[in-house]
Amino acid sequence: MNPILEVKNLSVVYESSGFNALQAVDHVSFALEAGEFVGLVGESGSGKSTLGLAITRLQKSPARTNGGEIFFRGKDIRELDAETLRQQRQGGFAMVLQSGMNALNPVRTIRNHFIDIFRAHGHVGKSGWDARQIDLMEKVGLPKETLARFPGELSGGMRQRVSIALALSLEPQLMVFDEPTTALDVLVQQAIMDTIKSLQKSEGFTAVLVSHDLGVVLESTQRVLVMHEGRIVEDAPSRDILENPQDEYTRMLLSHYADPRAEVVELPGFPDRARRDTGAAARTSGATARDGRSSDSAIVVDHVSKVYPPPRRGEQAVTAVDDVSFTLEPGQSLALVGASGSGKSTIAKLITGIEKPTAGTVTFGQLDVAQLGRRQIRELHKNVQMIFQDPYSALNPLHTVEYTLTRPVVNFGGLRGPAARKRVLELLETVGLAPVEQFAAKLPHQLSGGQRQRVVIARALASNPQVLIADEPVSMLDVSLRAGVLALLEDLREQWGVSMLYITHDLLSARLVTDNIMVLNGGRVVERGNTAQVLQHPEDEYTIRLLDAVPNPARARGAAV
Amino acid sequence: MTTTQNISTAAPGVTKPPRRFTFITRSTATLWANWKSRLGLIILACFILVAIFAPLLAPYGASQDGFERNADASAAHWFGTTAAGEDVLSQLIYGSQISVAVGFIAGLLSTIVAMVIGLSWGYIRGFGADVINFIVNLFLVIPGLPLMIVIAAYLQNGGLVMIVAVIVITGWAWGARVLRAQTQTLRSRDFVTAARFSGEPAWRIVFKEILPNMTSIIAGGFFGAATSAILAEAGLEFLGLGDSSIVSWGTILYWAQNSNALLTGQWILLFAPGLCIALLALSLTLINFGVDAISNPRLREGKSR
Amino acid sequence: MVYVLRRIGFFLLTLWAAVTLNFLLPRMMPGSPTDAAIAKLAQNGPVTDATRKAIEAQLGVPDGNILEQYFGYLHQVLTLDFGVSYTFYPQSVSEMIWQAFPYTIVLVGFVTIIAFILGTLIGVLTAWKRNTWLDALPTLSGSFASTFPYFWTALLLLFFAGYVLHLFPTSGAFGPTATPAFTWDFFMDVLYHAALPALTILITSLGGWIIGMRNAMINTLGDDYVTFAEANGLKGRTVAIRYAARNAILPNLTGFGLALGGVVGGSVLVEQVFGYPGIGYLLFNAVIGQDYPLMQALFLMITVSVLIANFLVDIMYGVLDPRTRR
Amino acid sequence: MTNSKTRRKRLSVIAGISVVAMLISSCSIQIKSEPDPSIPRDTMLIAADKGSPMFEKIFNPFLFNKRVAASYVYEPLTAVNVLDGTQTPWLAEKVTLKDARTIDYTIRQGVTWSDGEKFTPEDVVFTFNLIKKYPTLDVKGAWQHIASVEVDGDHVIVHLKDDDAPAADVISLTLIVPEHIWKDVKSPDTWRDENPVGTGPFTVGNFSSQQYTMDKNQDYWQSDKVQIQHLVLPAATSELDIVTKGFDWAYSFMSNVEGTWGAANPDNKNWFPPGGVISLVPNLAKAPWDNVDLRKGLALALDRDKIADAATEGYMGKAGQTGLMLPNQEAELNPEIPNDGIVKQDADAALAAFKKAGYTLVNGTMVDASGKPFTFSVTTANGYADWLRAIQEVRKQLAAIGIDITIKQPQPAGYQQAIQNGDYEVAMGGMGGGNVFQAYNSLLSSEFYVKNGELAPSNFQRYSDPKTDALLTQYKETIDPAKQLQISHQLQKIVYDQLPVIGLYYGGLWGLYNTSKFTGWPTAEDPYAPPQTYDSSPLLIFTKLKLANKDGE
Repeated sequence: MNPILEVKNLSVVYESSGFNALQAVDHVSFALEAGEFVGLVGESGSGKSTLGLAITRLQKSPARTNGGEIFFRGKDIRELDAETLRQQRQGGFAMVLQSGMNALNPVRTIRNHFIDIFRAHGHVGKSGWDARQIDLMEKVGLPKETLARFPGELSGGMRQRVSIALALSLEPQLMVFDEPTTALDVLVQQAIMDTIKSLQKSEGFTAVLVSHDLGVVLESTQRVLVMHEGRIVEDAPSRDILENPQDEYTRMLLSHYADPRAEVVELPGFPDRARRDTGAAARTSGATARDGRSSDSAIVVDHVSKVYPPPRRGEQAVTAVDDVSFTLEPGQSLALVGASGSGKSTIAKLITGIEKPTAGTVTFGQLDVAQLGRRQIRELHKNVQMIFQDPYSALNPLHTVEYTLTRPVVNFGGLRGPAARKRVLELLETVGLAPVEQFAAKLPHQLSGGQRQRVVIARALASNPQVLIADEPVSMLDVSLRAGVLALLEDLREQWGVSMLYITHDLLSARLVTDNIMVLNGGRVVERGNTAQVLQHPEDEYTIRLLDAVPNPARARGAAV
Repeated sequence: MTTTQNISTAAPGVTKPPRRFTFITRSTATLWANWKSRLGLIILACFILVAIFAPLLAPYGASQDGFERNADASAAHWFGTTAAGEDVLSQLIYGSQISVAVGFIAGLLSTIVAMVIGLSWGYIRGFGADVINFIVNLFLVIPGLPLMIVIAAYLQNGGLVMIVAVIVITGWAWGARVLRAQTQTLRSRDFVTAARFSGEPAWRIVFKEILPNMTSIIAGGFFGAATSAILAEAGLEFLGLGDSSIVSWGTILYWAQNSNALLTGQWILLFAPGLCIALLALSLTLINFGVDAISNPRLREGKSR
Repeated sequence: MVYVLRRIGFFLLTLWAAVTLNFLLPRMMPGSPTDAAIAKLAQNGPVTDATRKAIEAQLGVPDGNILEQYFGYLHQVLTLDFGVSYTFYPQSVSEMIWQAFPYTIVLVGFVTIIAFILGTLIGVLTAWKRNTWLDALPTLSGSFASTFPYFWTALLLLFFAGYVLHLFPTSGAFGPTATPAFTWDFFMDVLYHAALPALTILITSLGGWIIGMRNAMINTLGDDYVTFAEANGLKGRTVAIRYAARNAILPNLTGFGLALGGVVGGSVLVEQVFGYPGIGYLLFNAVIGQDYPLMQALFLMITVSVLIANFLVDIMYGVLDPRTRR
Repeated sequence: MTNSKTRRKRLSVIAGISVVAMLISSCSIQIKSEPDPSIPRDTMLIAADKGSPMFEKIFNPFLFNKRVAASYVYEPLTAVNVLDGTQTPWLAEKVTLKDARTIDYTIRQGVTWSDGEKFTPEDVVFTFNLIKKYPTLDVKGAWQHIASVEVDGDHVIVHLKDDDAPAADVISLTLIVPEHIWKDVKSPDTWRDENPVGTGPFTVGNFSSQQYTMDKNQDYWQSDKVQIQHLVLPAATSELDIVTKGFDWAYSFMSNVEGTWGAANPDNKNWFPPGGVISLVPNLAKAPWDNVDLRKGLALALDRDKIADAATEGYMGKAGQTGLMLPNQEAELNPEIPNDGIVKQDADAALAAFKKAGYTLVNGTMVDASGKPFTFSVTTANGYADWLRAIQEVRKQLAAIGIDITIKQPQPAGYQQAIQNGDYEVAMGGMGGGNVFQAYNSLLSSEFYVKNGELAPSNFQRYSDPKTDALLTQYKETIDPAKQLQISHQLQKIVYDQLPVIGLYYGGLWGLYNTSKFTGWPTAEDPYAPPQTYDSSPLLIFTKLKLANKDGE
């Protein structure tokens, strides 16, 4: 059988005036058979999306193909002129973009999107438009009323479904899904992937799934291409990858997956919580580390609600947090888990005084957080620090690490000059960024994501706080970096004896670093208890759904067996 | 380990400002790489050089009179003479000093005003923001030129200081609005929240955290403000609202119109200073194409789509 | 509801402040309207004390202290009766404005709309044909023309097209012997006379719209829905117009709305140079002649129309951008 | 590589453009006059009503905003030639001063209003009473002098409040309106008088907001003297219009008049007689300007030829210190005053005078007794180009003797306010005028004297001298021309010696006319009227102009 797509020695380079050229795809070769479902996996910067765009000829300046050939049905598509290329988009290759949310023209209805495609290719007679549209919408699981809507009126998941339906309307032989579920909520991600899987089966097109998540890919595809630094390091059937990975990189990726429901949950460098000495001893040693701190206070959240005014006139007010109560004891580690919109981040804002509750009170020791003046807010921030989700936006790109860390040291520690510098270097040492002098002088863009997050953690520790609020601290990091950061957090928490509120949608990480857990849904607490217990024996249906949504190669193994 | 994030959506290096020391050189390099801003830089450099070396370049003094009146172009007077018997070329050369100086000083001052107001407006919330909003709106709805004339008349006694003051008073509001919008965007970035958690006072957050991240937008605002300052200066001088006793392109136009250069057929007296004004303003506009490209990577010059 | 009330309150407050500023600004100028009138007469020879007194009496300014004047003015604003103009004494302010208004609307309004449409179309073209001469030429010449000083363009056009080549009339809104009437001939006469001032405004304002649209469209061309539309094999023209341009035009509407609001103020320098009897001409002479009543009325008119234009832009947004609807 | 090529191309284009621009610049464009052929030979195109394309029908002669042609419709009792102050009897056949407080006007017979009604002495009395009742209409201030007015047959007798002989010159200028029309006007102070009925040579023809015409009044009492049948007054009267559109008469300063107006048409002529003396006006109520020696030093330091040349492009000459306009007022000149009153530049004398005033030149800087550099500001009105040029020249000349002056240029209204309130050190201003008494009275009379900060209607320099006041009073009391001349000589001497203002150069009256259709214009040889298109001059000129011989028939 002839391959439907054959890529030979393809190279893609990014060239931008004033910057060094970057070889994003480096002599890549592979072939796809008709009807295959192939995964293309790699971490950020591996060149997977670039490759995806190149094989559908959608790459734009400053990306440029600088070598190799791409044969689609035996023809080198790099030779095609614009009009031929355009025409063969129908019945040829299609693409579903990474950010499906933004892939639709905000000022055209969904129906018009379909009509534009039908008009452009004329492959559906005008009389058949309606039927075809409804049919396609059904295929992606959307009601036909959706056709009359504008993209802005649809949720992210619905928009991604529409994108898929639009791509499908071209009747393509090859479909490339570029991270089709990133930026979507966990539960939605799973549903979309299910749709893609069943469509691929029913329609029979060849599919390429580009993703950073090996778990997701292994669950869906028959064959996996693993990319690393512009090259394909492993190309093997999914089962082989899972059971007998050849490349070290693939093995490393695989090692970072675990099932949060398991008895024992371990990651590289991260032994199971139950097996570690997390008892009283650690807390005592922690207490000694916090010299100068007389007594620690608990954060008490008492029947707190937060209602936001309606986003537009005539709409309902939004209840982000609905009558939530809990106490974060000193030294405790508590997970706050839920899908996006469950109110978990709002709770963080309420605790840190950024927002004020509509009802109820948040207290930290003697301080009523909602009533604080400017000085007391400072006092609060000295004791309650925050670790941010996105290490790329949490550091000012123009300040050196040293400047960033010096500020809290100066402001809260009252240190100046050499003393402040000494303290900064100590902090860097603490978060494992050595050699410290070198790191101190660096700017954020010279650091990797993991290193940045360590700087963020160091900054949070600079004021010697009692409480850390960690808002999805690893969700933006590549899988391989997560364990390291989590381990650091855990170590520090124990050494310094701080309590932590760990906010996440990722149950695996919650299992690794917290004692207790609260599951939030729609602003309400639906389940709470000891982390290991809740995850192993979930009672609430929502918790169960969250657990099911965790991508897990092991489950793929189960399915494959 | 590579440090690039997500190559597919952004060109490498886009979100990474270089070290502070090299910032200016890097920006200039980026500007130079863009043919439009390169052209603009060349024109601007010419004008600045002419302004600096005016005494060397000009064949006569700026207001040296006593030549034949209303003379046509000749070897002695390349562009002819004015009705008062001054050399037009020398006046053009000396006039560049005023336009360049007023453009830059007024542009700078109104940018600073726009910056201080725009940034505080974008950062603070509640009553204070309302008050600023109110003031800025007021300045935006009042018609510009009449306001200029009224202020020029109020500040009376001519002079460049007055012109600069008029331009600054009438020119800062738009910039403030743009900077406010940008401040609001940056304000929601995590590093700003983080700075608050680091115990930073508000002014430090605004000027040390937010401000440096808007450099290119502020630069763009500056070039825009300088452009309109140059045009406004010329306009005020032309209307006779400035100091007609100095020599600038605007006053050359004023005197040319006053002594009917068109009637004597010396349209060059109107044409040349106007062209100089337009070219100087154009150079700044062209540079701004490059500045825009720095703040918005999509506007970069690249290969054709 | 509280939100709406707050908005309205804010609007009224801005309006009041603008109105008050309009009152104060003219009075900040040194010299009184009488001084202005005398200065005008003094150019024809010495003005005697008696003449000064007569003029002062004829103008009847300024009566009462500043506070009384202010309340009188507020009353005028509320009743929309602005009294008698000083520079055009004894004509009333509303008479003058009604006289000038139609010509300004025809001239500036027309040109602003044409410039916006033309500039937007060219902007679309330049963005679509980016990095070709079809981009470079309009972009460069547009930005060059937009840096021409208004009055300079006007004077050169006036001189070359008017006095040297005799292509167009050199002043006025219609022929010296024509009488205003709703006839085709008169309308054509008005258009003929508006040609040069219109061209001036067009030349100097076109570039701004081109660049604005070009930048906005280059942005939308990089948006995902454009890439997706291309991935779906839509025709180039559909992508350019219905996808990229359609979205790019939205931010430019704000500028257009403000420009339309500014139409009411006329184009001061152009109308002045071409002796075009529009609002801009009135405004300039009112300011120079310290004509408080006329200035106040014109400033108020401009302020209100800019505020209203802003409001209309908001509504237009609602129609054109479904995201703001819901 | 391609980049550098395109750049080279671009540079060559730029270079090319600049070369072309240079070439073009050397060939200037000559503007030619192209008269509208549809204007007949007996119709005069006149640039008299300035500027505004929003003409409104306002012919009420007492409103300051009236159409200029209102003074072609309404006539005064006497017409004055402001060049020398000569009065020509007009609606009054004869003006006699019975004594210093009684004026006897003999009203002309056989004059009719343009609607056919007879013009009577009652109309005159009605007019005077009208402007008494509505003081806003009394623009010349007649009732500052008048006590009462009465009819005596065909005489109108005006009784003055006081011995005030020169008042006749003011009162005679009052424009007379018809009683039969104006008596029914409800509020004449705002009435526009859209269809004026007057005794003058013209009536209103077609009127639009951009141009109006005036038609000859066929029943005019000097109908035989008026050969012009129509006047056309367009709104577009910029200098470009004046030169290109074939105007027959215009009143406008014209830069390079021979090269523009003169070159546009061989029949284009100009006459720029002096119309006043442009002077430096020191604020005498402010030290140190109360020191006459300082003023003398200043006067001696200036080269008036250069100043006149710079200010008027050489059209006007230097002016004397007497305030008289020569040569037209030669007869008035005090022969004892040397050099026609012109102060010649004399650096040594200037320095001596400064020294006497307490100022010495040290190291090239003029310093006062305490060693502080002597500087002062000169206030002028923004936009008065010739004044500014003059001050710039003055600045240059004073810099040569170590005095640094600054120039203040408020808007005209601001300037007016500044000089009226005495809010200046030295200002630019005018002095003189056709009527000798009026000129000296407004310049010197302490009647107008007020302190700085208060509004002075006249005598802006705030001069006050009892001896001068006495002379002015004597002038008022006499009706003997010889006595008047003698007093005038003394007043000239005072101005010459005391220098209340420092005369610099003559301000011009900028007459432009074309002789192809009309001849008999006033000239330097026949200065029967100033060439101005407003006030009573046009009456004098309209009645003198003859139609030119058609094509030498």
